Amino acid sequence: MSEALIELREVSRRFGTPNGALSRLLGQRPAPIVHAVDHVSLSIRPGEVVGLVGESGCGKSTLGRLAAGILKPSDGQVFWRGRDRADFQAAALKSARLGVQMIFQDPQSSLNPRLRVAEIIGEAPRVHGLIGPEGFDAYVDAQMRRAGLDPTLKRRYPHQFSGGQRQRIGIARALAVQPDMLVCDESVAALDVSIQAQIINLFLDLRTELNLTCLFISHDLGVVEHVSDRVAIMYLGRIVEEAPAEVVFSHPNHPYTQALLAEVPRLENRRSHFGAIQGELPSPLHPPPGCHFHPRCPHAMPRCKVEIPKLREIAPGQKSACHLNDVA
Amino acid sequence: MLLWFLRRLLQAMFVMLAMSLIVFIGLHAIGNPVDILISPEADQAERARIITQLGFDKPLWQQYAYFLQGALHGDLGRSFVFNEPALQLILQRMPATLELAVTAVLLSVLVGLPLGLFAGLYPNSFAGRAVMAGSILGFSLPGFWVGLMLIMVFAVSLGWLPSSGRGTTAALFGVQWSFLTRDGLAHLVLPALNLSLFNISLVLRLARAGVRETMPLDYIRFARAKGLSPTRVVFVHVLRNILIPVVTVVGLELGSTIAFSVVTESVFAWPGMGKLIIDSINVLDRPVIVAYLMIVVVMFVTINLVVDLLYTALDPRVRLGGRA
Amino acid sequence: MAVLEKPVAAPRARPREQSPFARIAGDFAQSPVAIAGLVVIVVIILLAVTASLIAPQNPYDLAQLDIMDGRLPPGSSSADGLTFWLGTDDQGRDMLSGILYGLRISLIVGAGSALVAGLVGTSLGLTAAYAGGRVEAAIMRLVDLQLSFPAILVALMILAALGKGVVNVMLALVIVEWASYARTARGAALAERAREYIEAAECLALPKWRVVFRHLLPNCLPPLIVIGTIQVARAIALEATLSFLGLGVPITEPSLGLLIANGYQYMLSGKYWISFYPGIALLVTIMAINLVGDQLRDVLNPRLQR
Amino acid sequence: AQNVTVAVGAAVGSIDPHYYTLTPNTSLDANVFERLVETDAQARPMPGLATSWKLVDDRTWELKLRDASFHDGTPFTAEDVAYTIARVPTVVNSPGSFAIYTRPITGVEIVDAHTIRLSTANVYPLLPTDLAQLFIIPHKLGANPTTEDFNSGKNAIGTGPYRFVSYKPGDRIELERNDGYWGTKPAWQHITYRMITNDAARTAAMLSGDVAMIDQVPTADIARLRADKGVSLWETVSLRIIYLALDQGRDGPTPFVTGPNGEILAKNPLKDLRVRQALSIAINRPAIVQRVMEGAAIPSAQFLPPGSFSYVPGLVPPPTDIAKAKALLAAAGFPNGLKITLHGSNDRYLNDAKIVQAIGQMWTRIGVQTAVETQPWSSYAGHATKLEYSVFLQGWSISSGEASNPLRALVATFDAAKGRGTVNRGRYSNPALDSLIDKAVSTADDGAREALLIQATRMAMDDVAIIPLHNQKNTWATRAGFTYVPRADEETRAYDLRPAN
Amino acid sequence: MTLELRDLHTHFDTRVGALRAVDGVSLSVRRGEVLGLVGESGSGKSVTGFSIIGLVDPPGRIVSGQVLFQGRDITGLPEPELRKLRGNRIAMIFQDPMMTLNPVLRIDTQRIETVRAHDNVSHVVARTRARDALGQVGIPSPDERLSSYPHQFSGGMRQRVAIAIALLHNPALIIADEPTTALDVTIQAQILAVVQKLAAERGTSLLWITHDLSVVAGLADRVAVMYAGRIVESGSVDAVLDRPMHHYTAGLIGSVPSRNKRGAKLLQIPGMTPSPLDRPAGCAFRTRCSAATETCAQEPPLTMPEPDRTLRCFHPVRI
Ligand SMILES: Nc1ncnc2c1ncn2[C@@H]1O[C@H](COP(=O)(O)OP(=O)(O)OP(=O)(O)O)[C@@H](O)[C@H]1O
Ligand SMILES: Nc1ncnc2c1ncn2[C@@H]1O[C@H](COP(=O)(O)OP(=O)(O)OP(=O)(O)O)[C@@H](O)[C@H]1O
Ligand SMILES: [Mg+2]
Ligand SMILES: [Mg+2]
Repeated sequence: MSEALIELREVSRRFGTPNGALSRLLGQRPAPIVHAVDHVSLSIRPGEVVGLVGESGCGKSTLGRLAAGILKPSDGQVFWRGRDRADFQAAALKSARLGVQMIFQDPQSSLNPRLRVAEIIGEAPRVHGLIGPEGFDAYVDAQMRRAGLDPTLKRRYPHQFSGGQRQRIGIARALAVQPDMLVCDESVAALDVSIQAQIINLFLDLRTELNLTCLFISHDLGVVEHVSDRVAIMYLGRIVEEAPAEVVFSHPNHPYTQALLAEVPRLENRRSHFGAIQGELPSPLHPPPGCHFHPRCPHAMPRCKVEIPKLREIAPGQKSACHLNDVA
Repeated sequence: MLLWFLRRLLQAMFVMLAMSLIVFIGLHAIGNPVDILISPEADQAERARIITQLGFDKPLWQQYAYFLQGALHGDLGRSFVFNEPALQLILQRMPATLELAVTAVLLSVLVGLPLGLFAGLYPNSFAGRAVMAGSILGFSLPGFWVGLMLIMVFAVSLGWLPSSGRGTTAALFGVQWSFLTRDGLAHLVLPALNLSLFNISLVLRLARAGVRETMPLDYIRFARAKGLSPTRVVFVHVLRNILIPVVTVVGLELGSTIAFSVVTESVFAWPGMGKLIIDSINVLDRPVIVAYLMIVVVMFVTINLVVDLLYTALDPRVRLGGRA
Repeated sequence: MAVLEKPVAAPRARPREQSPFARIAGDFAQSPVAIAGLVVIVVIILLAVTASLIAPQNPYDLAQLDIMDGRLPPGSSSADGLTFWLGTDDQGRDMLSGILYGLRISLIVGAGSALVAGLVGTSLGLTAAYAGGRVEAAIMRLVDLQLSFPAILVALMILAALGKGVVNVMLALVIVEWASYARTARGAALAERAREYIEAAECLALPKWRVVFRHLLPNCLPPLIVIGTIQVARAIALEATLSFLGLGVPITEPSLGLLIANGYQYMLSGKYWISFYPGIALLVTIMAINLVGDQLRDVLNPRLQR
Repeated sequence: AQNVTVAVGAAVGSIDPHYYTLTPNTSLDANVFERLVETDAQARPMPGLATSWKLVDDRTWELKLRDASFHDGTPFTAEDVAYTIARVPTVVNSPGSFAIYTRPITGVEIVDAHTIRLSTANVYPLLPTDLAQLFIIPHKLGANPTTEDFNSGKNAIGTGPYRFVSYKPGDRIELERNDGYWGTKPAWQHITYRMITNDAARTAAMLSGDVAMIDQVPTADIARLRADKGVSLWETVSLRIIYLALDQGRDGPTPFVTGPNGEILAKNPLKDLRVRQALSIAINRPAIVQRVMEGAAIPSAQFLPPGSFSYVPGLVPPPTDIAKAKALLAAAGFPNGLKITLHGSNDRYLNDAKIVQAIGQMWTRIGVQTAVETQPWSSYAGHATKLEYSVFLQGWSISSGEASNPLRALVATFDAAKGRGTVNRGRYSNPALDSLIDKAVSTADDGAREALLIQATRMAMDDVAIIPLHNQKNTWATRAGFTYVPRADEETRAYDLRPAN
Repeated sequence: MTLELRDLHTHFDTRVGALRAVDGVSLSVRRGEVLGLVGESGSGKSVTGFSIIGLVDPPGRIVSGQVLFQGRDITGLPEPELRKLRGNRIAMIFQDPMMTLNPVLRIDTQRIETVRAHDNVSHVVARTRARDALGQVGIPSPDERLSSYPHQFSGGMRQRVAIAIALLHNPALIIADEPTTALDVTIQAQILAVVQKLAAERGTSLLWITHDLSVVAGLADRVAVMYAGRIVESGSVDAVLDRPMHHYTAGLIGSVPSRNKRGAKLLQIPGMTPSPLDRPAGCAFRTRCSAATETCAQEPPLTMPEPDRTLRCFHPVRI
């Protein structure tokens, strides 16, 4: 196992609820806390693509933002190339931050509508001195071409592009600062099937070309299965299972993973009988105690209600957090 | 709740403190009340006597300290002109202003909201555009001018309404109100209209913008897809939504309407606080000005509180604290 | 079928190289009323700028006035043959000249104070939104304080402390107005701040000031521009009110507002022109500004964009 | 009609007749309370609660009191007079104390219920004039009656033709006829005094018939009201003089007068009589009266209007003479004129801002480039009091109706100890004039005193101590069918309003 | 036949010209049948749905064609008549469950008003009916839930509430415009289960709009593929998904990840969807089609290569 490029060690991130009129009304009373990410450990080796799957609101994006350094963890540490990111000093911090870039879910809102494409892509390299003023145009052209965009369009504004092209602009912007790692936060979710295929192909190309490390966040299991080396399954702020992709899709261990896989609609399954895990996604404001999944779990035991299961290695390379594994 | 209330109170106190300080310094900059107040007939000895009596011989900071001392005991000083407690003077005049301002705000909602709905529902119709253009009149003509026009048309030429002043009043809860009598109402109409013109435009514009933003939303389409009548869609689904910004803004405007009814009150000889304050400013009657501003601050804070509560009542979403 | 060799061409129907400005201008041109408003504004500005060249009289020069020409109805002529097309005021000032010069002052006062208040208020509002915490609380309390302070008192204090004059009137208006900009800017910035492009900029480790002024600010401009057009109008009207209360610009250099205020007392006596014509000029000006502002608001509102 | 509404243009601030020497207050009080000495419409003394007064010796006055009774039925006696005189100086916080009128009185002696003797320290011929300012209140109010109790009506007990009913500050005062009044019965059962301070609103109230009478008719509306058949106008020349004060206190440069190119002058040109004369004769007073005041004033060259005690016969405004003014300036060493900033208030006197502008026009024609600056009284007054201006507009209401008052207040040398020159804000000083004034005020004989006052007035005016502009006229408007007696002292009395015929 | 569209054209008048959002759509839905309508974003699926219930707002309008509902043409019906159908005989469910319910009105208000819009019943009766419908979509303890506000529900629950509202009057046709796109797989499965049961038990017809082929595969009986405002291919699910005849359909199926080798590049359709303002004449797909020839510049006719199957293509995919 080569050394991890990035390692999240027991990171947590909590949010207070936004300051609405009522919470103002309630004043100083301790604001409800969301444990968006709850003691999560995850390490990613150079060149690896890790898929992160989970229901909406389970904390995938927050984890991605923690990895990208946009958010600071409330607890825990993030190690970048073996060093705690909290210890970095100014210049090193900057290069560490540039080392991980994020590609956002919504190609519309992640581009500043008032900047031209060339500025969007070229601003950061210029500001950080990666290129001088004279090399600007050539550099931007190269970045655009690499992302599959026609450089003659660089004087346009984001709104003049289609969704797929906008996502390419986002990719070009991220790659322009020559990162080692990308966090792709549902980067294809907003796109059409046919465009989605184009963007996934672009990722696959870039990955081989630049040997990029990737944290690939998605709730589309099909896509994750296709691109990832390793997959982590998240439920309400915690990672419940983590294993190489083939293992997860062939031998899911955690009941949640199993349910998830059972319900993925597939082209092959005609007139299938849908009958889902019952129960609603619990509110992250008031997560159930013990194992978060127990209210919906068909195998729940009394112990699940009180004790948080640990994420343990249950087979080589496969980790799962479920008390059932102790029983078996 | 209590904590929140205390915090609001603290904020209000802070603002009041800052306000009183600014007023002391500001009024000092404007001029010396002595020069204006003291009767010109008075000779130098008489002047000196009054100056000491009113404490103007002391340095400003000392006068301020005295004021603070009094304020802590609920005494905001006595008016130089009226020789009555400043607070009492203002409270005496408050019902008149409140009544005027509340009527004006009501009027602005009653007139502005329907017009705004109309203009929003038919943005391209001639009438819709005309309403919008007309609404500009509401804030482009100086209030004093419009006020006089109203008097000229409705009182002098047509003789329908009295030209100025407050009419017969009747007591309610121990306070004199004019909206309880016919004569009082007649006197109220013109000044309230004058004062509400700006707010009518404001509400109208807000309502229109709200309709324009709400109409294309999915839930309005869904309501229509359910087969609801247009009336229900507009007056239940759309209206409930646009009421939220309207209430917020109208609430805040009620505060400024009260605070700035000065011009209307002077044009219509309306015996409210606004008239008192402008007269007091003219003679630098400091205790009255300070007390007035204190009350305005308290009023602002109270109104903000009520608006917040109303907001919570109107928009169930804020209960969770998460405004999308 | 590799994409890399063949960059995707843009969809053909998209108009070429259209900047947001060009688009806004295009959309703006949709409304003939707004265009008319814009034309009126341009004409008014031209009239104001060239007032000294086209006005029959210099209404600010006491030597050119004669009270014996005072309060003449429109169309009368003076002893030395000057025709007063819109009549004269009580000082024998030609109303037409007075309006032209007054327009200039009103526009300078209105636009100037709105601009300065806009700059100050916007910076404070953005700072509040971006910095959050104590800074935000302090700035917003200041806004509250300002909003509960009667404009007239502010103006009186400023004018008393600094004396009369156009600049001081503007200063007073700035102090009265900045708070609404700060509020608006903060509101807009709070909404924009949550957008992902701000996160993207932070992720790219761009300096803070750059994020605020290059990314945040331009996107908060639309509501500010709209507030701005309204505030220009409000400032002009407020200046008129200050004049009415004797706190406006110097009496010998009347603005539109002061002309109206001066004519106010002649309204009942039938000498309508002293107040009426400046009133019309003020109305037309503010109407035009607001028509343009209304259209701008619709054009700048992304939700209403086609 | 038994109910009549009167609109006044200035707010009544207090019902306490001894709180503030302010015309709006005294004007209202005059309906409820009475004074020992009253004044007629032309401000000449006449019997009030005192039927007669005479000097028993140089320094002692004896007054015979009328048989009258207060609103509550208690008879009016000498005790009430003594009580009133004692109370006046004790009113706290009074910014305009009536004590200036009682201070000369050093002794009070009640001879009998209807006779009282007042003694003064010096010879003081003006005592009756002072007493004409003093409202009598009943002694049964006891020690330290408060202003609030007057406002609430508890203490508002006088002997006047109307009794007080209610007071709504800033709005209205209701009065009821006093049926036990000793004099001619008032015409109206019920009077409502409304305060409409906004000029246009007041005129509108008149035009719309909401009120039967207004005071302070705005000059702009006089023509219109005069043309209206439903309205009658009543006017009289006022005791208020509008004048320009000139800084003569500074020897060196005065702040707002410079050479024609803005150069600072070593010497204060206003100290040169020729300059003052030039400025005065440059002003076309009839034009101001006619165009700015719309006839509601008379051009003036002295303090008092014709017909007053101590009016200087033949002292009329100099004819406007631009050539002569220029010549005088040149003679004074300013052939190219001067540059002056003329200051004025804009909310204090009738048309004050317009007057200074008009003067600005006129001075420009003699080569004095004039800038005009106006301010609200609240800040103007302070600057004027601190003597910060060079040439500035002032007004003075001559409450006593004779020249000693303006002479002492406006042109006598400023002297705090002697209480002289209290509003001499130009700091004009002329010892000869001072002694003349001193002599006049201690001359008991009316004829001799008038001669002295005339002499003093002439001296001040010849020296252009101030530049008088005009005497205002006071104008009232009533609906047709009423008559009113216009008063020179600006007081609005419901008593003087009667049905025509 | 519950619904039949005949050559429907819906256009939007824009500044730059008429935008042909729906450009000759013909399709039919039988009683109790689920028809999946798939296609790229912007291909006109939603506009087709809105055209059916007459909710195309200006500047849009139905230019020509017929909407036959239970045999009756409803395109020209006056608004009050249409309103009688809407929510009653034809119901619609929208894509975003967060946005379909009015956030400031209580759930029961929004449901009761729907009952009372079509049936003149008392408030109490309406309330009971509303509650029963909630139970049908599997919301536990509907009594308590009725008086909540939408924000107190999760997305899945809201979508079920919306479906429950659609069910209130036992409609003959439900138009579902991507109702599960915003939801998670587990919640999506719950919704699909409800819908499936419904079609089976009540004979309600469903027009299920989506761009997710996998969902269509699991749910629908027949599928219609839309491209650039037209139906390019339709037929039974098995036939179309297993043996696509239009090149666009084939490309779409080919780009689904599970059809490709793991980690390998996906098959993809080259190029972009043409702008609806500026479509190539003839077959709109020809610029991206590998089999395109000059013939394709002609309008491809609607053919019926197999029973119960339609196609618009000159060069169908050969299997
Ligand atoms: N800035 C924030 N302030 C407060 N709460 C937040 C914030 N960001 C995220 N949360 C909360 O944290 C939880 C996890 O959010 P996150 O965006 O990471 O979820 P996600 O898995 O990415 O969901 P999705 O699939 O919808 O994007 C949610 O409950 C969300 O409401
Ligand atoms: N109100 C409108 N004004 C102008 N054009 C519109 C309007 N509504 C839809 N369109 C256009 O009509 C075309 C079809 O839109 P429609 O919403 O039906 O697409 P869709 O297939 O439902 O796409 P998606 O999968 O993104 O929902 C699009 O090009 C769209 O831009
Ligand atoms: Mg996310
Ligand atoms: Mg759609």
